[in-house]
Amino acid sequence: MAGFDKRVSSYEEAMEGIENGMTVIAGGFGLCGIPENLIAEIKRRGVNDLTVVSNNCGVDGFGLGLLLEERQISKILASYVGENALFEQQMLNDEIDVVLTPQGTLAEKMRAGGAGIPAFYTATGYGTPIGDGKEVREFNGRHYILEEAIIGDFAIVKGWKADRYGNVMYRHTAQNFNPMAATAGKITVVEVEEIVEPGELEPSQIHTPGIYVDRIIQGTFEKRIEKRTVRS
Amino acid sequence: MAGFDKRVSSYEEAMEGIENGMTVIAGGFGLCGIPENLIAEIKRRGVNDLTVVSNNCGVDGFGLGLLLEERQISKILASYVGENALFEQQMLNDEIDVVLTPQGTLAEKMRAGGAGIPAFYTATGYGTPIGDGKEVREFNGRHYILEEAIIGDFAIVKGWKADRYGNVMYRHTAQNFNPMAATAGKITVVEVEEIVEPGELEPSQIHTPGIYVDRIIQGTFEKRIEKRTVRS
Amino acid sequence: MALTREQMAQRVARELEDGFYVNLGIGIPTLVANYIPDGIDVMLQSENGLLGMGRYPTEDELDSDMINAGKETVTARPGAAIFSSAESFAMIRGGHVDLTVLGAFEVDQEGNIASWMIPGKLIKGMGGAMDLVAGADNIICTMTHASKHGESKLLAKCELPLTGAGCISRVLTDLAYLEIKDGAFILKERAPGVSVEEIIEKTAGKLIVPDHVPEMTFDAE
Amino acid sequence: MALTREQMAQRVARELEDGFYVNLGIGIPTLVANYIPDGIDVMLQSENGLLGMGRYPTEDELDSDMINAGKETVTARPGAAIFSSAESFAMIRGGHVDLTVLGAFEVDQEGNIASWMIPGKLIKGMGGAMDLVAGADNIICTMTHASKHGESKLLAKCELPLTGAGCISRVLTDLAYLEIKDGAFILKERAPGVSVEEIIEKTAGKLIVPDHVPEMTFDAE
Repeated sequence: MAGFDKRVSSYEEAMEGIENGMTVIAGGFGLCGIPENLIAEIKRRGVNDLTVVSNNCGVDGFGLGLLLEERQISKILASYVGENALFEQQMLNDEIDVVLTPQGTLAEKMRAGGAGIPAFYTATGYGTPIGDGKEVREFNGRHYILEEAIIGDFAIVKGWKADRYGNVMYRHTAQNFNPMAATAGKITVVEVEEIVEPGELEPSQIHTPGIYVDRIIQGTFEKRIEKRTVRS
Repeated sequence: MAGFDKRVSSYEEAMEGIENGMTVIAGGFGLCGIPENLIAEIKRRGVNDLTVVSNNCGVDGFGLGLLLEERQISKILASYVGENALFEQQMLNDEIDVVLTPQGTLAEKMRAGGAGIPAFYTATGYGTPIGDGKEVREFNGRHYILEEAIIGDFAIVKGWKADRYGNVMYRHTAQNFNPMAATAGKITVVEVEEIVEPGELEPSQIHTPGIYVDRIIQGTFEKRIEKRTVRS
Repeated sequence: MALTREQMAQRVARELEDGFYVNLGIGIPTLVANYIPDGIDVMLQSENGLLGMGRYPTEDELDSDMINAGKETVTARPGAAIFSSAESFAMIRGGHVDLTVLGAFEVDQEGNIASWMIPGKLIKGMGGAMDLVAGADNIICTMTHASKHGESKLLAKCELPLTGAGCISRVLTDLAYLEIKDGAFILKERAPGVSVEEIIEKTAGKLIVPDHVPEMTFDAE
Repeated sequence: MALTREQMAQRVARELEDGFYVNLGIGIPTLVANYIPDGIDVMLQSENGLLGMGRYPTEDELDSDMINAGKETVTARPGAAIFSSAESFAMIRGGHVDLTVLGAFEVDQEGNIASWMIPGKLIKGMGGAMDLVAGADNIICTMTHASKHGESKLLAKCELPLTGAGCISRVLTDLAYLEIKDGAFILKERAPGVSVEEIIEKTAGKLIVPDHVPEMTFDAE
């Protein structure tokens, strides 16, 4: 069964092949469900001129913020880039090219990339700066803009449980962008909290079928909380 | 909690409001996962001139075949209409307008309808009769055709377990077209084998979130097998 | 007297109906959840993939894998569903959310809204706001009627970059509740003790004032 | 001697590689699953939403909710995944399936395929075939080389309505294994005892015949 055993034994092996100038699609929302160790490995490798596709860009000193610190990112597609002072600075200095993309459009662009849909129409952003230069088309009396799919050289994903075939389940709202990211990488790497035996995951409850996944690694996670809100 | 209690107590109530000339999107693949009692109720009501969107059209005497018998369907979008002698006859006699639609395109048209995507591009059908009259467009050197979303006046869906909020899980390959159908009805009716208490379904394992569902009913099912293949 | 943030949330909460799926934006909209009327149940949608958002967690319940769109730790109520961002925005863009409440910098008499970007100042991004306004046909905008310097935020035409075009039909400000229709704001209610004249003065867009403009009432707390 | 259906399946099975995700169409392609070489593991995708299709069920395992794309009752192997039709065709259309094997009425030297419709005869529909040929860049077409009346099915240009345009690069017939490239069929192997002359005679499209065309070999069974 070597053919479907996608486990790799080190983070170095997990990110083997990543090169300067590549496009990396990352799962996660805020700091929730981010592939924190895969990001750290990208930092360690020192590759640069990366295009990153991710809803957010981490915070100073954690998540994708690590790659900002090292000036490894030259372009980012994201819906929200607040909460990161270094990011602001690089954006204002034009050190980084920021393509702000509505959150739903970003999710759909990833899904489309994985699903062989090269482009789709959406009302989101019509009549706003996001629609500038994009084709506008009317369907049933309403205006929509054309948005194109995204594919990454790498997709980096954070799962909860997986089997060695690469079938993945996500935990609670750490799911977010991860399932779409997983479909849209030429090479998809998933890090998880636990690797279980094939058959332990109920087939109809698998969020990401293994066909999308190239490499899988078990890691340990800090899972930092961005806004700790509790009631007494 | 009356507001989210979507249970109805009879099949009559479940299909209340269906009228002649309406579009009905149905889940199911072959005879697997079909909303058999909702179909029977449509037959009972005798509404006609229906447009049906479904991968298949049942068999003689079961599933959507019942509506063919009663001449209730005037148009159907489907990918495969074999296994049904009556259907062949009605098609050859031009009694029914058949819009053959590739299976993946059909699934995606339903999903798009539910997801506010009015149209998308796909390579499926380019250069074939399915592409005739449709816009062709090139992305990255490949040709794609434009396909539009589908929305139904009613969507009829077969689930396994649901809670009264309309959260639904499907069983095994009875999932098939049901989740997309559920999103694409102006009124979505789901019949299930069991209704459980809210909280019994693990939130991240729900296939169809209740927001898509208007009515839910518990039924009993024949679940006929189309091709019984066993090994000894 | 201009409404407090709490009063604004209270007034918006009166627009809730039993069985509504509701998306509440950050700020005043979030407070609406505290004023859901008795006998009414609503299901809160959080666009990071949670339908049926519950209360903040206790220390024991705290879970880094359970957050809302504001990145706050939350809980899920019984009967909640959790899903991907693509599914979440399928719901939103597909018009399945019954009511969206969100803040704005400006709205105009054509129903345009500007809420995400002030050129020259920091641009944090639109997050899910553009999808929410494009997908919902039932949006309430909450905002102050005018800036600290007295400049109206209810304009003939938005000056800031838009979040969405022609998508807003209801606005609650600290001074008034208004509807937008046929290229005009229609004054429906005024804050307690706020005069129609003050509202007219602070509304730059076309304003239609009916003969009678009822005053909002709030229970003493 | 022309290949039997079983030999055709055996020959196709040699194209399988360890770790391949494979979609097998109805007919001869289905038989391929019986000839998976030792030491090679493949995962069968069934387009109704099953990745990791297993054997037919025993009487005890029989379950009306577990079928394949041919509507036959099947089982799922350990490590299988089950999903919606939209997800299934996302995989297919997105090019994630490594190998697709399907039958055809005709193929032509441009890689066009006709497999779903014979005008005037019954039209059963294309099912998932159009998605499969549009999504895969790795397709093997299995078919008889010529009709019962000796008419070639390997044409300069397909005469029947197409299933897909320019998408076929490998064809296994009962007489030969061929590749399609730059507007021609290239004869790669011939069935045991079948002459190059017979293949030339029965191929209507442009055929390139290398100096040496090896004969396929099959183990005695």
